Amino acid sequence: MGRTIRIDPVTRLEGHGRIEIFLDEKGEVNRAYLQVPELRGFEVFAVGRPAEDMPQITPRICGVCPMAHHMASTKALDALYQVEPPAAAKLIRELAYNIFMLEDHALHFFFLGGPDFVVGPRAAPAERNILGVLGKVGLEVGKRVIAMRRELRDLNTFLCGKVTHPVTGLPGGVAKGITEADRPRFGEVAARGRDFALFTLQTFEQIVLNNREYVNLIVSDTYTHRTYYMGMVDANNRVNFYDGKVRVVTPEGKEWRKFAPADYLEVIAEHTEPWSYMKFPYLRPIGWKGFTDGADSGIFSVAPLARLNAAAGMATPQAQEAYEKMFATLGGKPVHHTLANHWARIIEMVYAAERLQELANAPQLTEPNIRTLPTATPRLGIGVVEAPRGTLIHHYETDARGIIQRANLIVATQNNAARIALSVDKAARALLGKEGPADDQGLLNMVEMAFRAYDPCHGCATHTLPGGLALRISIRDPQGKLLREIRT
Amino acid sequence: MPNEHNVPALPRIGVYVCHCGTNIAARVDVAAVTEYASHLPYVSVAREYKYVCSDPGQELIKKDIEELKLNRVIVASCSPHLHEHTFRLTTQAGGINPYLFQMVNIREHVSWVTEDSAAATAKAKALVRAAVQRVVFHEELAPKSYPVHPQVLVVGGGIAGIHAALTLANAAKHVYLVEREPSIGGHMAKFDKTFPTLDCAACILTPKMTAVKAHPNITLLTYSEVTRVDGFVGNYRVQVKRKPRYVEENKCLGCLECITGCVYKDARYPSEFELGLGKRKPIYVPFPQAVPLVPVIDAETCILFKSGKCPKGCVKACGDRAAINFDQKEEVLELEVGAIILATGFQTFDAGRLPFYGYGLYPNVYTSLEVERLVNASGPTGGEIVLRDGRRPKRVGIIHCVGSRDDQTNRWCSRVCCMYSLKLAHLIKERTGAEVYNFYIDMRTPGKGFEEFYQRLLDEQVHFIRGRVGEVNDWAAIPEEEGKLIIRVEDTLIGIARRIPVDMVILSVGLEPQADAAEVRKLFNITSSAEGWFLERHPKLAPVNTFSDGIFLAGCCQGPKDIPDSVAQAGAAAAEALALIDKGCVELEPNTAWIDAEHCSGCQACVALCPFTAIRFDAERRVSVLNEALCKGCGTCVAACPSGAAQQHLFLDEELFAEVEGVLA
Amino acid sequence: MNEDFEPRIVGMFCNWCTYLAADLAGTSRMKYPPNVHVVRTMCSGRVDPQLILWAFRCGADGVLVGGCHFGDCHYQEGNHKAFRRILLLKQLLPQLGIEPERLRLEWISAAEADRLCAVIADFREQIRQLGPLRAPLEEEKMEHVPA
Amino acid sequence: MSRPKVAFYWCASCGGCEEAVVDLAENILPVVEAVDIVFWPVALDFKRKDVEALENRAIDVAFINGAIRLSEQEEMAKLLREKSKLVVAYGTCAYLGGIPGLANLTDRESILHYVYREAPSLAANPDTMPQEHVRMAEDGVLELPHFDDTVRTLDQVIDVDYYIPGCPPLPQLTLEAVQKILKGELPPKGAVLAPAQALCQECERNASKPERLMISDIKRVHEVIPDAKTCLLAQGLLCLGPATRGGCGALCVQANMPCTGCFGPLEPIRDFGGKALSLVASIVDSTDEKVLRECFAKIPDPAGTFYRYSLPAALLPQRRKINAR
Repeated sequence: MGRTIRIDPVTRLEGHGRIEIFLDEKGEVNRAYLQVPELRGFEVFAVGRPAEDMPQITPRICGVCPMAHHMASTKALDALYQVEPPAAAKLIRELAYNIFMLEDHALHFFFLGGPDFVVGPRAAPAERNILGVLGKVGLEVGKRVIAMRRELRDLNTFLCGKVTHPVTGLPGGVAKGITEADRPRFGEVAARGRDFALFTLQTFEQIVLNNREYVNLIVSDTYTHRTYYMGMVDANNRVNFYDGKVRVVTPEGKEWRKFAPADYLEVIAEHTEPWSYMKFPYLRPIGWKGFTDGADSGIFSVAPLARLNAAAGMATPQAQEAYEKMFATLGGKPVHHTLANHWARIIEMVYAAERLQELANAPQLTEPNIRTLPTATPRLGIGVVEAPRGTLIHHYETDARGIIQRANLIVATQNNAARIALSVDKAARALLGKEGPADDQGLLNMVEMAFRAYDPCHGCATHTLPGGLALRISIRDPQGKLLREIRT
Repeated sequence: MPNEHNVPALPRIGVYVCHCGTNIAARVDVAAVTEYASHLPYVSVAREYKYVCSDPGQELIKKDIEELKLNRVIVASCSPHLHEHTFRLTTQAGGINPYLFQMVNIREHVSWVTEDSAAATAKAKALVRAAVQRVVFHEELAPKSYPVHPQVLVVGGGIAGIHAALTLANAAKHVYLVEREPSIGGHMAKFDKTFPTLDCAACILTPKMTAVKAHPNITLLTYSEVTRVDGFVGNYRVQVKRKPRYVEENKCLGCLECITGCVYKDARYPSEFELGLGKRKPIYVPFPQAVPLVPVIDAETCILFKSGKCPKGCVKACGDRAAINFDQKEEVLELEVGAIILATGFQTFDAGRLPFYGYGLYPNVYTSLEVERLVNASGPTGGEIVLRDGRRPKRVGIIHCVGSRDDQTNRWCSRVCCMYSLKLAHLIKERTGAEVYNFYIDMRTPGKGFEEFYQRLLDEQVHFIRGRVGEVNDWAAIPEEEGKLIIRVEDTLIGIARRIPVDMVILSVGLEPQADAAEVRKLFNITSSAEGWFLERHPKLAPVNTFSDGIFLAGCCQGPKDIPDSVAQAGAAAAEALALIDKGCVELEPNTAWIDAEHCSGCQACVALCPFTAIRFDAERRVSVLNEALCKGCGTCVAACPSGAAQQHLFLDEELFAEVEGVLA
Repeated sequence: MNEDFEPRIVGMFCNWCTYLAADLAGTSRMKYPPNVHVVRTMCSGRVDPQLILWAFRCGADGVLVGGCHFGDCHYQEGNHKAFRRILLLKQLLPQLGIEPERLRLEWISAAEADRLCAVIADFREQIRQLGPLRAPLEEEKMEHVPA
Repeated sequence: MSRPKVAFYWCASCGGCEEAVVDLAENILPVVEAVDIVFWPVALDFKRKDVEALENRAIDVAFINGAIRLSEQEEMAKLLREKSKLVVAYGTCAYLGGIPGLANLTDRESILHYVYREAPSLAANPDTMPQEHVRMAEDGVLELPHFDDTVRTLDQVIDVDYYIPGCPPLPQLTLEAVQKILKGELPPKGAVLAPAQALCQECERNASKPERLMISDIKRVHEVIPDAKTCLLAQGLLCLGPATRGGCGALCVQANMPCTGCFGPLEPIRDFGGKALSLVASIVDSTDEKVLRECFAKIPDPAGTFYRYSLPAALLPQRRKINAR
């Protein structure tokens, strides 16, 4: 009775998870669980370390988004020591940060999540990778992608010492400044970056939007959940990655809360399930109502789509244009279709690139004063940034010498954990339950797509060492007997 | 981490466990240790032997090296400080490099300090295993050889220093004799007669003193002190400070007219040499036979120095010899010597520390040294033994062991007090006919003619009362005691407390290390006993050597002794020094460090850390470079070197890590 | 405290002072516990912190470093360097769960055989109180902590 | 001849090492063409069974990054060892344990307790704790793997042929290493494929060192604005360059931050932390205990400072509990 199903492991995501799918008597999906099987305990071994080391220690949570952790940590130190970085230092940080966002989003689109669309969800596995992408878009474009990425990463190597893992963040500033001599280089790359982002947008529109099947897939109920959305915004409620307040909108798109990072505990709480090491954040005032969406459920979502949903718009022209186009195309704000994350991600690339140009031309960028030396006695510091994969929170408490006594980290992917669980379950039901070619690679890859769209990083999410094991999918009969288990 | 020991050519180790008669065997199960050793990795042969250091014992090793093709040797016996050298030579004689040897100390560190045989045996096994693991990494090394300076420095111009200096000078070696006082002679120059022969100290000392002055091979530096010593055996650099005496030695003829010419018509300042019993002028010689016979001007008391105004009678008296030079400045000499003999002597116990003996309280309580001056014909009273008021004492008490054999002060026996007390007793009785009482704890006369001398005094009706004196006071209890000092003592032979009224009390003070012995010890980088006496390398086998090669001991700086012993030891020290410098070169332990340019990070930490400036930074090659000749092998650069580029022969990381692992395995 | 626990102690003794004190203790037939196994270095300044950590790794329950009194170093200031290194090392040990008391630095001159004996006896007792170093590690590895 | 088969795998790592490979950028193409990548979970769809299907030693070289924390990681490492002619520990986590190795200062129990009982963002009075076996009412049993108290280096689990250090390794070093291996120019087994000398050798500030490299005070990075030209260690910042293998070109120092030692020790060193500690203690220029104590108070976390990347490889690789909780 229980059908045996061959499933490939979920690859091409940073970090690991595994999916347990239970079938019912009829062999249809009863419930699918996404489990994250490891825990590293950064918060625990952070205790006893000097706070000023955290910007270098925490990036090792994730080598894909080290800059996000570095920056959140550095901002937490500003708060901890109650220092305001000089203007130049802030500009340099935001510059480095947007370079990173642009580069990381590009990585995802072309190397990780993108292949699902670019090459196509039903393509053979050996195709669905960067090499496949190159095959589709052509080697020339491929080279351009690679060159762009290198240029961007070289800039951050210059700015931050190392691109993985950055070292220049200090409470009250940065260790290294920019001279007028350096400035032009940033301008040039920024310009190329903008062209590149727009090119990526075109590519996406050609390959995806011109393909009815893809669009249907995006808007299909399988990939749709009505949840709250969270993202950081500037004073005008525009998307901002580096600084601002955190805004939450309801499934209807109305502003529900707007809070300063320091107040995150009033809004966010974490729910624990016995079957996963990943904790599931939810909106504390609404409460945990189980794995269900809707306005009554505290489940919320972060990452590109959520950021665009949670904001009133983009702070740069081209991005704003693309922003409007997306919502127009997908039926107005908020968009609940998970797969739209890919589109939103590219729009953010455009914003990051445009913002780069502004920053590269900012007059104060090259001012020599890049450090404000801390004088206050440290106690508590909370720092928040928008990581590529969503809102990232670092929270440190120290003794008077600045030695960490308590640390709390809520990481982007983790904020999406509950919604990802919904997606996986729903996708599994929709795609596995029905009769159909049991071992259709593409079909099963679409299960993975359900959460690859979030570009999830379970390494971040549980602060575990990713790696441990890549995602494993088990199919069990109602008695829980293992019918099939596939893992890397 | 990739860090494997790389073992060189397959080792073949011979292990030799020594019984040392019963010294080791009585506590350690030597057979068991040998058996254990025989199963350790790379051990080709393990033997036990009664005395491995004996000829047959060493033969055994040589034979094995040749026949069993051993390339490593381990001897488990006594301290390496005793026999490491011996066995290295054995190893060499066997035909392999002497440094392919390792010594295990299972006597001093095991059998002699452990009661439990099982524990001792276990410990011995562990130490042997450690050596086996260590010796595997030993390298072939050659001792470093350096030429030695033929000159010798003798510090201290007492009888010991004088004798050592003359011995070496007579062997045609050049000697620098440094004495901090204006004249050589030391304590002996203060004595009248010497026990037990009663020959006159001056008569036997003065000739030697003048011989020193006259000797072409001796540079006499009086009124001088050693202020710095560095270098190493055979190559010491010594800095000597010469205090200005304001009379130029090379011009002065010793006519002493300057002293007569001094504006002060009579001597009014207490004479150091006379222990304050006599007086001197601001310009003076400590005593008539002083060597050199060159006056000293004491700036403290000289009116010219104090007021700037003085007719300068001394200068006039000196006339055209113009030896007097008020502008003389302190002078610093740099000497290079191959060997150093320390003969810095002793000081006498300060009787004031025992108030109940009344010294300093009652004028007629004297120390033995003061009395030496009183009985001395050239002393303040011209040899007249009189009390402070000039009266002749009718009854004299001599209290032995003052500041000796006493838990409150010094625990040791000063060795000479009994005999000099007897000597003084004899002289006093002879010259004054007074009744003399000796208060002693034990009468110690172990020496040639000593016991006979004691008998002689008994025959001379000198009184001997056995008992430690409780108190000296002047509280007369009966008329006979009026105006006398009462010595209260328990006569332990008849078991009653006694009061002995006397006119004069002599405190036979003991011998102590010099007040500045500790500084001198540090200056010369030698060790000393807890009491402060300089420590000989071995109490029996190396009694005049120190742990610093090339530095030897003579006389009382090493411990109380009488004149014959001091002189004998001085001769021994001279012989050791002679043996060292006559050879012309010294061989040093090749335990120097080196820096492997392969791994040197050029961080330069070692440069500042080296105490001997043996390391410099080669900016060209961006690595630190170590000068082996300057390296003394402390290894502190090795411990600090963050890249492991600095290493030390005989104490390689591999060797030490293997040894630590071995003692614990 | 386990009554029959006999600590394993490594002595790292300077050739010029503490090692000689140990020799003197021997020639003077003084008695002290056999727990200390001596490794000789030319100077306490040669004692590399790595060597101390190695000793603990190899199963030492305690390490006793013996050097010359300040001012007496055969090599001027080697003992000061040892002092600095061990001071900082003692700051590290607790983080690795090792009581700093297990590492002891003593200045013992060649003449102080009696002090050496006293120190060894005292150190042994102190380590006996602390208990074995390695054993707990082993046990911990085995014990399964229920989640 | 057929192209050499290459496998990449990650154990307990952050993914930074994979990025380092991707950072080969244009250079990745010739490499990709030159080799036949048979396994690379993070970037290509291949399955464990594909590896299991291979002959023993069929893979020419396997690059494994990340430390070992889980049984799965150990299994995978052993499988790859069996199937590969050469195994390269890629990156500092595989080589020395890396930052995750700091977990050896705590233990599983404390981690679980803090994360699910004490973390400030938990729901009020949290009662759930992840279980290794959970019976779900409707579905049966869900399992979570047991993870270990101890983080281990790769060579504590399998035999390793070469090491490529760095957190992450530099693309250039990676490329050189790969080319060496492809060309069959194999260095002695156990070699670390990076320069034999320390960072100072390639640091332009080395020339600025004073005559005597002694420091009178130690500074924490946030306390001072160091001069951008002179040696940071000489300025009292704990730059571990002298103890750290070179090869990165002193990137951190160029950014005016001290080296924290991610390339690990040089070949003769047995314990990076112990040696780095010895260096620092040695150059503090005081004989006064009080001064020294004040100075060392500026090193509030010796373990985290000197063993930041190498605790699992240290002589004492894990915290020992003095009194069990």
